[in-house]
Parts: sequence; C-alpha cells; structure tokens
Amino acid sequence: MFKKILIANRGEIALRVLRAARELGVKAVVAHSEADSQSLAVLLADEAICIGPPPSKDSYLNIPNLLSAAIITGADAIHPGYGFLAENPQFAEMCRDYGIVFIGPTPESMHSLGSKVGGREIAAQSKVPIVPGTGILETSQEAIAAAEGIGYPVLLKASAGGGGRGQKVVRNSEEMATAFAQAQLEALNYFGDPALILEKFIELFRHVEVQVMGDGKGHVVHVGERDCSIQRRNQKLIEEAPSRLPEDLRQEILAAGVRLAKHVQYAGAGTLEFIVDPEGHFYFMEMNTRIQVEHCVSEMISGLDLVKLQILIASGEPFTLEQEAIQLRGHAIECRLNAEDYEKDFRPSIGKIETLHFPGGPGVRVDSHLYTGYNVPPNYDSLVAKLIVHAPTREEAIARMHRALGETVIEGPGLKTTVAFHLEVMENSFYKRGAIFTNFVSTRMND
Amino acid sequence: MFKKILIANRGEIALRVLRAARELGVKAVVAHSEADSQSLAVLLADEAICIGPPPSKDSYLNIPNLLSAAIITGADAIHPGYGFLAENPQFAEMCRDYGIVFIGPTPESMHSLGSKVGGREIAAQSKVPIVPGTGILETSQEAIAAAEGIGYPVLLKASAGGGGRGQKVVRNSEEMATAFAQAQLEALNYFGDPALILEKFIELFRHVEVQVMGDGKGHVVHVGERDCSIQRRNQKLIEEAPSRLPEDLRQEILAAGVRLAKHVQYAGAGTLEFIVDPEGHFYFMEMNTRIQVEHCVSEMISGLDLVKLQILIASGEPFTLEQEAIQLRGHAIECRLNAEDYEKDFRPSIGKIETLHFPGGPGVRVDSHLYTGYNVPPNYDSLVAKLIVHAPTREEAIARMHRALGETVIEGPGLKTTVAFHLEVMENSFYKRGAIFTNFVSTRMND
Amino acid sequence: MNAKELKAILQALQDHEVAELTLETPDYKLTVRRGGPVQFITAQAAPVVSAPIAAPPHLVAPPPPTSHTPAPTPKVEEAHKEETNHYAEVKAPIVGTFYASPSPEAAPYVKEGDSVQKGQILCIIEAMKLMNEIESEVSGVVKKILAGNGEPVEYGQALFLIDPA
Amino acid sequence: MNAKELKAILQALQDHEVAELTLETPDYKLTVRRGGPVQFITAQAAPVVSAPIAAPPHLVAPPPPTSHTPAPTPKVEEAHKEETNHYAEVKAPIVGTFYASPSPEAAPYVKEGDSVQKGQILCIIEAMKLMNEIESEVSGVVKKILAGNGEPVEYGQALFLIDPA
Repeated sequence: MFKKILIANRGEIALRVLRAARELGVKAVVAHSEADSQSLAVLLADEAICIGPPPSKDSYLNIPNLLSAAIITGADAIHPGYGFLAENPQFAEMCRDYGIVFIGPTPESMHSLGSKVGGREIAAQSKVPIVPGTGILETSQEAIAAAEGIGYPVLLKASAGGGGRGQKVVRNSEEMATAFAQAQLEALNYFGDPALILEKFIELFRHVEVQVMGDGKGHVVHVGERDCSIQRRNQKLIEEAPSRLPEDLRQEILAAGVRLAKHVQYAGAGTLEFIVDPEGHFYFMEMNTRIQVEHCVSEMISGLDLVKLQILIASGEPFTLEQEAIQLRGHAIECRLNAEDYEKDFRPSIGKIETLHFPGGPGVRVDSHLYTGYNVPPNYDSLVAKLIVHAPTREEAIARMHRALGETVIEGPGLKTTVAFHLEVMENSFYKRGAIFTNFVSTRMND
Repeated sequence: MFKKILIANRGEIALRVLRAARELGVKAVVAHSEADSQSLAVLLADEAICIGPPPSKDSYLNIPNLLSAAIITGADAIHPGYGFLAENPQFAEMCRDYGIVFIGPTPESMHSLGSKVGGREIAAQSKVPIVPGTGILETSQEAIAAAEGIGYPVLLKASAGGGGRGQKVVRNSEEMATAFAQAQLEALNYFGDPALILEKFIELFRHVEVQVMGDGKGHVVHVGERDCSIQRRNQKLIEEAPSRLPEDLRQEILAAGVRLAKHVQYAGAGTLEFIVDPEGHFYFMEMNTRIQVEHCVSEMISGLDLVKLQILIASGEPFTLEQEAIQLRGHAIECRLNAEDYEKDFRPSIGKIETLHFPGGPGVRVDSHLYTGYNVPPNYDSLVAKLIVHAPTREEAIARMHRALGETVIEGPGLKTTVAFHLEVMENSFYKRGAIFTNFVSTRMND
Repeated sequence: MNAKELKAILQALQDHEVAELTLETPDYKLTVRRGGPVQFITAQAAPVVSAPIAAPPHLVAPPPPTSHTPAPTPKVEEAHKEETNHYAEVKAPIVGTFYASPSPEAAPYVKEGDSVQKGQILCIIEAMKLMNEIESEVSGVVKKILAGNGEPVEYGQALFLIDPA
Repeated sequence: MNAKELKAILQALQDHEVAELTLETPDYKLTVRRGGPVQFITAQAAPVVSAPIAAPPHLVAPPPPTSHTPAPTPKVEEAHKEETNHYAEVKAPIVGTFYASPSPEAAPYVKEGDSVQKGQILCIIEAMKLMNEIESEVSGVVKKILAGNGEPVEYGQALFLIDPA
C-alpha cells in the first residue's frame, strides 16, 4: 500500500478520495488552489499544499506544481479525481516518469480510449456496436452517398469537435448541401479545421453506462450499469442504478462493456457510455477512464467502495473480486445539487453557506464538501452536494429521495440550489414510471 | 393505510418515524412537550401539537393528552417510538378502546412478555433456554439448597426488582446467610417487598439480541441479530450486526428467537435479548416489544426499513416477507453519541448547538434530531445522534466508523459529546479483534 | 390601523422583498424591518411595543431548517400577548376540543366584556369524551376569547384574556 | 394610502424592476428602495429617518469543522506581515524545494541585511529536478529569509521580506 496519496482535485471528490484513503489507513495530502484553502477536504486533510492561484489552469491543471507537490510531500501516488487532469495521458505519463503512481489506467489505455476514433476502433475490435458512421468526408456528394447507406436522419459532425458544436442534423438529401457548407464553416470557426464526418442521428435515447473495475491484466468485472438520461445541455443531473432496461438487454450491454474493457486490459475504475434507443438498439459512445461523479449509485447497490478499490488496484494489491461475488441489491438514485438558480434557467449562484442541514435516516447518503460558513468559490463548477438514496425498489427510492430533498436546507445570501428542480422531477409522472430519455428536461417538465 | 399517524415521542426516534411516514405517503402529527416545540421533528412535521409541559410524566407519559391529541387531529394510529409509553399495555389498550391503532404488538403480548416471570414462562413453553433459577425463596437454607443444584456463583435478586438493585452475588454456601439477609433488606427498601429469587450468576457474557418482525398471525421472520455488549451501567453505547458468534450458535439463537415470537404470534417489530457466555451457552433474558434504538444496524445489513414495516403491518397490509428473501450483507456498527462529558465520567451536558457537521460519504448513516441553533433540552435522555456505518467486513466498518467520527463536529458552549469515547473504542485492540463482553468499558479501556 | 391591515402590509412587504418601511400619519407611526422588530407607536402613547414578525431564516441564531416546511406562522395569540401583557391569560391545561357553552343550545359561559370571578367556569374542554370545566384563575373582565367553539386546542394554548380586577 | 394601495405600488415597482422611487403628493411622501428601506412619510408629519436596513448577519461565520483535525496553526509569515507590512514579500511562484545557494558547497545567494537589486537572484526552487532561479521583484534590503534551506515550499508561500529601497 502507498505511504501517502496526493489528491489532485477539489470539492466533493477530493473529500471522497480523502475518506477512502483514511479508511485504508493511508495518509493524504490535499493539493489546493488559493481559492480552496478553506475547503472541507483541506480542513480534514492530514496535510495540505497550495499549488496555485484560483484559476484552474494555474492550479488544478498545473502539472509541474502538482508533481512538485507530490515530490516534496513524499507522496508516492496521485489520485486525480474526475475532470481536471483525470483523463490527461500526458499527466499520467509524467507521473510515471517521476516514479509516482497515477491512480487510474495506463497512459496508453487513456490515449487509445480517449479519442472518439480510437474508442470506435477498439469497440469494433471487441465486437461492441457503435453508431454507424463514416470517416472524413470531402464533399456533400460523398455525404449524400454515405447517408443513403446509413439511413436518414444523419448527423454531420466536426471531426475535430466535441460538445455539440459544429453539428447539423440532416433529415433528407435536399438539406445536405446547405447543411454541409454550414457545418464546415462552424467546424472551421470552432476548431480551426473544416473536416466533417457523418453519423446516424439517434434522436430519442437513454444514456446508459457500465461501471467496470479491472486489474490491468485482463481481469475485469462490472458493478452494474447506470441510467443517466436526466440531463440538461449534456450535463447529467440525476443518475440511477440499475437501469430499467429489459433484463436480457441489460445483460447484453453489461457483457459488451466488460468485453471492451477486457480487450484493453483495463486497470482501475472505468465507465463505458452507451446510447440505447427505444427499440433496444445500443451503441457504444465512449469510455471514461476515471471515477465518475455518479459512481455513488453503483456503490449503493453493490455495497462496494469503488474509490478504495481504485487505490488498492493502483497500489498493486491483487484484485481478485469475482463477478459472482458482486451482488447488486435494490435501487439507488443520485441527485446532483448544484449552486444554480433553477427558476432563472440554472444561472450559476455563489455565496456563503449560512444555514446548512443535510438529510439523514435510512438509505440516505450525502457527499458534499459544504459546511456552515463555507464560501462557494466562483472559480469552479457548481456541484455542491450529491444526495444519494438507496431502497429495495425504484418506487421506494423515489419516495425516499423526495423525503430527503424535503429535509435539505442549503441557504445563504443570494445562494440558490437545484433542490427545487429535483423535487419537481421526483413528483413527475413520466419520471416515476421511468419513461425517460435524454430529452426529459426539455420535453417532460412543462406538464 | 392510515390517513394520519400521531407520533408520541421525541428526539431522533420521532424524526425516524416521521421519515418512514413521509416515505409511505402518510401524514404525521408530532406530539411534543413545551420543551420540544422547536425540535426538528416538529419543524419538519406536517402538523404538531403540544401535549404538555416539559416533564415527561406530564407530556410524553400523559395518556389522556396523547389520546386527545390523536382524536382532535384525526389521527387513526399512534406510533410510540421507544421508551415512554412504547411498552405500556394500558396505553395500547386505551388506544384500542378509542379506536386508534397502536403501532406495536397487542396489549396481551405486551402483558405476557413484559414481566420477567411471564417471559420466562413463554420461553420455557417454546423451548428457549433461560438462566437457571428459582421461584421465591423463604429462607437462606432454601437458597443454599437451590444453589447446590444450580452451581455457584449464584445471584440473589429482588423478585419485585430491576435495574441491578437488591442484587447480591453469592460465591459459596458460607456467604449465603449474610447475603440473603442483606438482599432482603435492600429489596424491602427499594421495592417495598423483601421476596427474593435466585439465579445462576453469569459473570462474563455477550449481550446478543434477535430482531424479529411478525404479522400477528404466526408468520415471523428474523432480521439477524445484534451484539450490544459495549455498555456502561446497563446502557448500550455501541451495537453491531451481525454478532461474531460461531455460525452454528448464531443460527441456534436466531431460531430460538423466531420460535418464541411465533409462539406468541407476535405482531410488529420486537427484540429478544439473550446473554451468551464464553462457552457458547445462551439464555433468553427478555423481549422488548418495540422498535429499538439500535434497529438501524439491522436495517443497514438487511436493506429493510423496519419502521416502515411496523407501520405497514399495523395498518393491516399483508406481511409476506419470507425469511429466504432477507439477505444480510456486510457488517454494521452504531455509535450512540450522547450529550455527556466522557472525560468527566459521562456527566450529562446540555446546551445550544453552535457548530454542527455530520459525516457523509459511502456507508455512513446519521440519525439525529440536532440542527444548528438547536438547544438540547435538559429534560430528556442524552442521546443526540446515532452514527451508523456499513461496510463489507467488520474491519472495514471499524475503519469507516473511525473516519466518520473524525469528521463529526457537535459544538456549543459547554456542550460535550461522547465522540471521543467512541474514537477510543474504535482504536481499542480488544474491540478490534472482537473480544467483547459486557464488562468491556470497565475492564478493557484502561490499557 | 387594525391587525388585519397590519398583516396585509407585512405580507406586501414580504412579497416584494422590501427590507424596511417607515410610515407616519397623524394617528400612528409604524416602522417595520423584516427580520427585525416591528415598532408600532400610537401617536398619543409613548410606549413602544414590538412584535416579532416571521424572521427570514438567516438571522440571529442559525435557524431551524425550514426550507420546504411551511414557515412557522406567528400565532395570533403572540401578538395579543405583546400588546396586552398586563392581561391574565387562561391557557388550556389539557388537550381537547374547546366548547364555549355547556351544550349546543345553551348560552356561552362568558362573553367578551363579561366580568368573571376567580373559580367561575369559562368553558369546557372535551377530552376523551369527558367534559372538563375550565375555571378562571383570576377575577376580572373577559377582554378576548381566543378559541372558537368546537375548535381543537393544544396544551398551553391561550383561550381567554382577562383584565384582572 | 392604505395597505392595498401600497401593495399595488410595490407590485408595479417589482413588475418594472424599478430599484428606487420617490413619490410626493399632497397627502404623503413615499420612498421605496427594493432590497433597501422604504420611507413613507405623510405630508403632515415630520420626516422620519429610518434606521439602517437589516444589517448583514452579525454572526461571525461559524467556524469550519476542526474538532478532530489539528487547528490550522497561524503561519509564521502571517505574524511578520502584521509587523512589517511595508516590506515587500517575495513569494514562491511555484511549488518545490527551496535552496538558498546554487549548490551545497556554495555561499547563499543572499543573507539577511544584504542589499539586493530588482532582478537579482535570491534563491532556487527545485521543481521536478529543474532548478528555478527566483529573482527579486524589488530593490532593497533583505530583512528576513522565511524559508529554510532544503525546505519544501508551497505556491504563494512567503520566502523573503525585503525593505524596498
């Protein structure tokens, strides 16, 4: 086991890693920016070190300072959390160069899985379905020919792009020429590269992802799947486990996830994201080579501590957990409480926490770095707490979440959170009966 | 299902029942004393009603006011929590007389199980071992004769007594005459009745109890057992589930508990307390005909909500849960955080909560009626929070509890809690290896 | 200005997030600070009586959680208590149903303005089908009856205000 | 002006997002600041000065949880800052190991009492096996060296106090 772990992150995930380290009896140093010197992880840490000014690029993304911090504090491993440097293969490589264990997969895994193209190749090799699509297209004629093969509607995408920018939905061949020209222009503007690819456009789908844990030598187990379809602008807001897919489809997707992760001899915690259309077709989207925000729902139904397992695997402990030993039980839901004003289109909201009261009782878990008197800094993302519930059935879990949200108080001058949004979802009849696709927030919440 | 439940209790258990009611979609009225008008249960309740001045005897034990409160608020059931009127058969009977459902067993069950003698009779009928003992003894000669049969050491007890008063340990026949006279005198002084009985004295034992749930028609399941050996002056301080008894002994005790509860066609939640000596002999002590403080550890390992089940059973819902469907998983520990000064011999400590921070993260549950700004009233017992953890193994649960205690902050002017005591136990090597008998606190904590 | 008008003004201030209002007329002077005391000064009178209004939950002692529970509405009798603290309050000694008269047809035991003697029956509280007669603890004039006929009353609830003789 | 009228005015202000309004009529004078005090003065009455609005929570921020974590010990440089706030502080611009001299055998770059020029090398911070020379940002006299040779330093840690020339 490691002597000391440097936590290269902030907020609730820094606290999450600190808790795991503490339970393993490993010392932890929390690396923090100047804005986070009074964060809960820093206050609870065995040791803390400032690694830069508030802007992320100068602190949580500052590789030299983070590595130096690990070196001078005598840390022999770094946990990157999620976001920031968690999926940066250069960082993982530099950790290796300096003799520090990066708690995550190898840089090589991250390289090959990190790009859309690489992920699609690996999926094809491991016989995991991907959304039908093309390589780079030169002309709208080529695009029309490809679209005929795939079937309309199709999606034109910037090859270099991401985040929905430079994308155009094309519903028939007449629309293609104009859309192609527009998409090229946008791709050039956003990414400096006009190259386009084309994919089948799947309008209505669930976002389902498979949690895997691997030992880096080919032993891979899944810890069930999660449905993360409640999103807004591609940001997940509510996740649950298990999904409500038919059992045979669930098993097919879980098997596909394990197959792909085994193919790359994946090490540590990873998530394979799939889209599942209403007909039950599923397509691999990408793999997230890190622990995720929503890992907690998988922990609740499995009883496992995925962050402890990450650390154990990275430290070289034999990972011998067999699939049969992982018993998934009941249903878990996570609500992300963001410091945003739901009434005002989720406008970010910051301020000081003056009154804080989290729910308790059976089946309720709170992961939050808030404390009374804490100032939510404006520099980082708006997640302030994760409220997770677990109950024997989905119906009971919804009732429990509703109850727990009703006990939650996060107040301060000017501070708003998304508690009201989540209460509304828990009361929504579409949500209650599980009729959820990724367009839920825009189409199902105005009834 | 009921329309409305009156909660005839306070503190964390009032909140616990309120949470269960809310998750079941049942309205709840919290009956409270004047001292508890700002309690968390009152603040969160759908409705609250003051039932008397601060002293318990005038409020939480005031049967007419409680029944009137139920009647005028339109409640069709009363949940008594634990303590106060929870095991008072007269109250249960009066509820029935006034057409209000008492959420608990029948008054008849409570009557017969409530007395020591009654409990011993029922145990004998259902072939559950009891501590060898006698009926009322007239003379020390009779006592000597009985002790020869049972084997020394023996315990002389006031027949009318309880709470350890009027008890004398007798280690051989020479001591008997003096002890008998002293015990008679004490029995007369404390209980107004010099009658004595004699029992085998078991010096070193574990306190192990079986949680059962019954439907009142003979269907009874157990929800595992708990070890509650960490006590001080007969007050439980730490409980865990499962016990660390050998598997065959565990199963024997669980079966004995179910057998006895079936024999009385027990309804609702109940606990059968056993003492288990180092040689593996076990003896039934008594049955608690209510939900207990430590029910949470059983909830953690079973995933069940015992208070919801209590309410469902009392409302007449069919209770069809089969023993095989109850899967116990992992290990759970509960620490009772009392407002007491551990450094000063557990002296009670009251005051206003100024800084409050409860732990979170995986496997941590908090049941507490505290909130920032709350005044801990001096009128009631000192339990202010229950900290419960769950993990795959006992070792991990201890590490988790230690971590969670380290995150706990309950501060106010003059206010002390037993957090430091619990931290010490979690670090104690006897506790860690499970070498625990009820004398742990007095014999194992000065090393 | 009566209680109802005052309540309406307070409600308006709260609805519109107004922090402070000062109003002076020949009859009275009113200062309201939300989260603080209400000052109500009659033009003739010097004494200042303040009544707490529902404080928003981030003042003074960190408040109890109230976000999704209805804010505790200031009870009517609270206001009365403030204005009239030289009156004796007769409180409910038990939980039950308040009856102003011995039977539905009968006249009420007392009306506002009546003089009562110490020990005189003021009302009945029915609890568990028993009628409990509630006696006045003081002699004086009934200024206000605070509970309605047939209403449930909790322990300690103020039922009458009596101006001691 | 009655409650209803006031409510209508407040509503209008809110609807039109007016922050402040002053209205004078023969009957009254009204000043409303939303989020601030409302002044309402009848024409006959002497102007009323209203007290400051609900002050920001006078409660000091509840302290962060520290019960089982060592209380953050005030850093040495904090004290220095107090005493010597006209001095310039040279802070660590990167995380690493502080070295006072270019090599173990060499003399330190500077000693307390030395005069230094802007741009002069004060020390080295080793980070990831690279030696980073740290220059003085001001000219002046080195009053205090706050880091020890070979000590780890975090970002922003004060290394030198310099009395500017």
